[in-house]
Amino acid sequence: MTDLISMVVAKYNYWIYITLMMIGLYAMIAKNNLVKKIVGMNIFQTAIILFYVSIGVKKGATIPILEHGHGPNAHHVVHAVDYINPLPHVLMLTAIVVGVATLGVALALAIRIYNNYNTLEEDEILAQVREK
Amino acid sequence: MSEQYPALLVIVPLLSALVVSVAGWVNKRWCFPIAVAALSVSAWSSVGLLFRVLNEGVIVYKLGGWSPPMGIAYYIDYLNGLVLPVVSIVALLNLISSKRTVEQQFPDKTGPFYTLYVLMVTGLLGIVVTGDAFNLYVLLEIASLTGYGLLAMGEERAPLATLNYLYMGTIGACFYLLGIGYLYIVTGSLNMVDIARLLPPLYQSKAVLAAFIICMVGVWLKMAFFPLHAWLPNAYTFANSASSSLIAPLVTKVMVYVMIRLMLTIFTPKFVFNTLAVHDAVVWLAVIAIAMGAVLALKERNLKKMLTYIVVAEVGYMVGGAWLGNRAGLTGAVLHIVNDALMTLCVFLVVGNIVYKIKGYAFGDLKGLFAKMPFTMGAFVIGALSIIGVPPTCGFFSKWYLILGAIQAHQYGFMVALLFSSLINVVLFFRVFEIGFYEPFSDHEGHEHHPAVMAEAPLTMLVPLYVVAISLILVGLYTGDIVNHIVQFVIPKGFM
Amino acid sequence: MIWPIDLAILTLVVIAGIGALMVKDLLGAAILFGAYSFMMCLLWSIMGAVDVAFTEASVGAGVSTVFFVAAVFRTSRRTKD
Amino acid sequence: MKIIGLIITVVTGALLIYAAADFPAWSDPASPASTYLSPHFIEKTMEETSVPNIVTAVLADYRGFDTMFETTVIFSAGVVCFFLLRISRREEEEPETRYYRHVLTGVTIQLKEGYKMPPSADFERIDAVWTPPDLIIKTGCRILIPFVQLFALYVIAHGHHSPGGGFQGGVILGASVILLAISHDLRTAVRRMSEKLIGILCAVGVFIYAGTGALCLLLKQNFLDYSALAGVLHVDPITARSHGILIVEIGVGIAVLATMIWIYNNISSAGRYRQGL
Repeated sequence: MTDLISMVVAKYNYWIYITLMMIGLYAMIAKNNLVKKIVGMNIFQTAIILFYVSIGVKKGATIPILEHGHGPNAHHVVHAVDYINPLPHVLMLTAIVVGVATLGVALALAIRIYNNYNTLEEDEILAQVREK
Repeated sequence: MSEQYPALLVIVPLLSALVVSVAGWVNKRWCFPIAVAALSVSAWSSVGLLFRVLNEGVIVYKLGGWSPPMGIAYYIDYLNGLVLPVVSIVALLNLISSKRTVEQQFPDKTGPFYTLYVLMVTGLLGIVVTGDAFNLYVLLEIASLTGYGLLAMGEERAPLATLNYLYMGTIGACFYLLGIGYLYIVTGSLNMVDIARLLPPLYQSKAVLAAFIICMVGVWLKMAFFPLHAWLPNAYTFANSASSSLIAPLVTKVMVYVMIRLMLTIFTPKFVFNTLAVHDAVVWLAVIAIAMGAVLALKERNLKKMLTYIVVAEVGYMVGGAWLGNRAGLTGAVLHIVNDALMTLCVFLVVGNIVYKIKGYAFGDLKGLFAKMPFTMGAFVIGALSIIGVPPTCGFFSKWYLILGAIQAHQYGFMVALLFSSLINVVLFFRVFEIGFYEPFSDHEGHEHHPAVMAEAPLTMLVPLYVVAISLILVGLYTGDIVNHIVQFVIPKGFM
Repeated sequence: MIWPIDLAILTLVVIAGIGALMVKDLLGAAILFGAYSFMMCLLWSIMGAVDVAFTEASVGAGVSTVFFVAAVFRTSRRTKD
Repeated sequence: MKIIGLIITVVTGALLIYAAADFPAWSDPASPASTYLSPHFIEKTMEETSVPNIVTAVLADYRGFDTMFETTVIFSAGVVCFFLLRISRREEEEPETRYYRHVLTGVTIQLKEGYKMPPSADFERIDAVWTPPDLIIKTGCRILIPFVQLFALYVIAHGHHSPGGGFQGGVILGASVILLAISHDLRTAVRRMSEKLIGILCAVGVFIYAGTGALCLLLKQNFLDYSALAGVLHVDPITARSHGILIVEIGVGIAVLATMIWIYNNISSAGRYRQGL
């Protein structure tokens, strides 16, 4: 039992990311409103970004910007243990950009659909499609 | 210059997409020639690369001068050496063929259309050429985003179908990204070859297992493998014909390539077929995919939608072939990537020509079409025979290898599914021939014209169509050479 | 890392996320989504991912919310779920 | 659909929780992710690229190829929004009903069928859906916008030494113009930055990035190898890398600035630039 608790505590960031991802995924599949689905899609994407950022965290390390980069104290020895892993941050910058790009395209599509059917509810749209 | 081919392959279309976009604001007439020139350069470099791979073996190109795994590198081996020319040539032929359609459908927006078109080809070529798992994700998103834009311009229902595709595509891409994250957390690397080197001690890890499952589900979503295919038929049917004849031949095939790359390079066959040993289940899934695709196609009364279900069935062929886990099956799957891209292009170009002239693609619109558009329908017959799998067209040979692989692996269910789907294809296409050949042509008011006046598509649409149709036969005739010189080097050691 | 702050933000992230999906008004959903993004940005800056947090603050909490509001303005606020 | 969604979600969640058991402990300095590639980046970045912000160095140099396509993703999103939403010019040039408001008295005049009012200081053109102007908001935003833009330029230029860079700066610059559009109206913002200018700027921004890479190619190095620029910039190869990063960051900034405004314009007006949010 203590093992389980310590595991839950030790990796709580991972549990939060899984929770958020499940929320987002459920919303994308089960919600009826198109914009709500897009909100779910964004929550889903941010959850994955949270996961990547959690990979990069390192105990006892600081942000990945070198101190005294230039100037008289430059070229002192840099120890890898002092700085957080920068690679996941780089990847996630890209992922955030992809997220906002997808959001823009999805909203543009939603507006097109609204112009055609005058509603954003999926069941009402499908009813209109069936009538035609 | 030839040592820079890997860079030129992707960079030239990218730069010219930007130039096309500016040209769209200045003078629309420049867009098309620039796009054609760019894709010709890509096609040229991809063919050049294939010959370099044949002579020298695997090519590594370091981007930014950083050696992998620090930086990003391109790896061109026999597998993507074969797929690259297919992607670039299919895109080029479709671009030339669809000039008239684009001018007809988007007179004001040719600039953005060609920009998106060239960007999409850039994304697809990048996916095929890259050796970095995360870079693949970024390029996947380029190909998908531009694809959503292209597909959504069409009939009234196109935006809704595309939005569904967008949801599914985003879930798929995010799953892939998550899987790569799982691999990164246990190995610390993003380079495909490097991950493969670091993975063997970790084969028993639950994280690696989960990474494999998540990546596979993501890729299957993107390639519309049954039961994740629901988005595909509507998205492709309601789109404009220039876009659907680009996307239908290429996107699913490129995703099959990604799946084979994941199986062979990142996770290695040892993990996929020995440690996991779920290939029987996947092959059965492919059997269901083929059967369902064929049956659903039978139900359709609409040429374009029928073809989209055939695309779903063909995805089942390739996934099943790759998961048979033997030499003949994998050969068949790789060959089928090439053949199916050409076959699908052929039939979708025909649909494009029909839509251009008749403005419809339901079975009722096809009456008397053999008299009205004899050359277009002639090419359709060649494409249809190839999809059915009649020798000497190329479709026969890949199907032959797939059936051979199924027998060797004792997967008789897969063999039966292949034969069943060929039979259904015969029914499907001969029904279309019958309508086109025997029923008299009638226009939309129902007035019968007898005899029908010939109204063939313009020459710019017919020439690319015939290039494709003839290449179907040529690829079929030279199948032996392709297998002996290229495909057999794709097969990993230890495959029987 | 100060764990009470961490825990409070984590809870708020989940609440804002669920709230954005539950609220029966799309404009409210857009604003709650902005709050969700901003909480996420705080979480990442606690974890030392300053560049990512900066980007999320400007993109997720800023521009994305504006896009949502603009899209809702152009369509409708009504939603059944 | 709800039940299917619930099942899929639970299965996915269970798989992920099952896999999380084998992860290295959270924030463990000895995990593979922290010991395999990242020490090289942390220890060598300064000598190889002369950029103290490691994230910037990895973003624009070691993995510069990713970032180039990231910019392309944004660019294609802008083009897609334009392609999907923008109403064609021919349709928009149909005669329209215009509304003018007399500034002093607040009287609104409606002109039908394409009649225009000669430009004068007494009348201002307004949207069909008109909200009264708020003096506080308008003035506040007008004061705020220059400072926002100044900060954005600082973020782009100082990306080598502090968090930030082309992307964040570009978004903030774009947001300043969006703020103008929200506080005044879309027409004011479009007058400042016309659609054609935005469309060209998007492409130019990405072109600066990809063109820098292609320039390296012409100078007989691999694509995006900024050390090839040493001869052009008259500096040593390591400083050339640092300068190369700055150049591409500026390109990213321009592309993102223009694209954000473009997407906003198209979404907020649903493709009809005459009236927007």
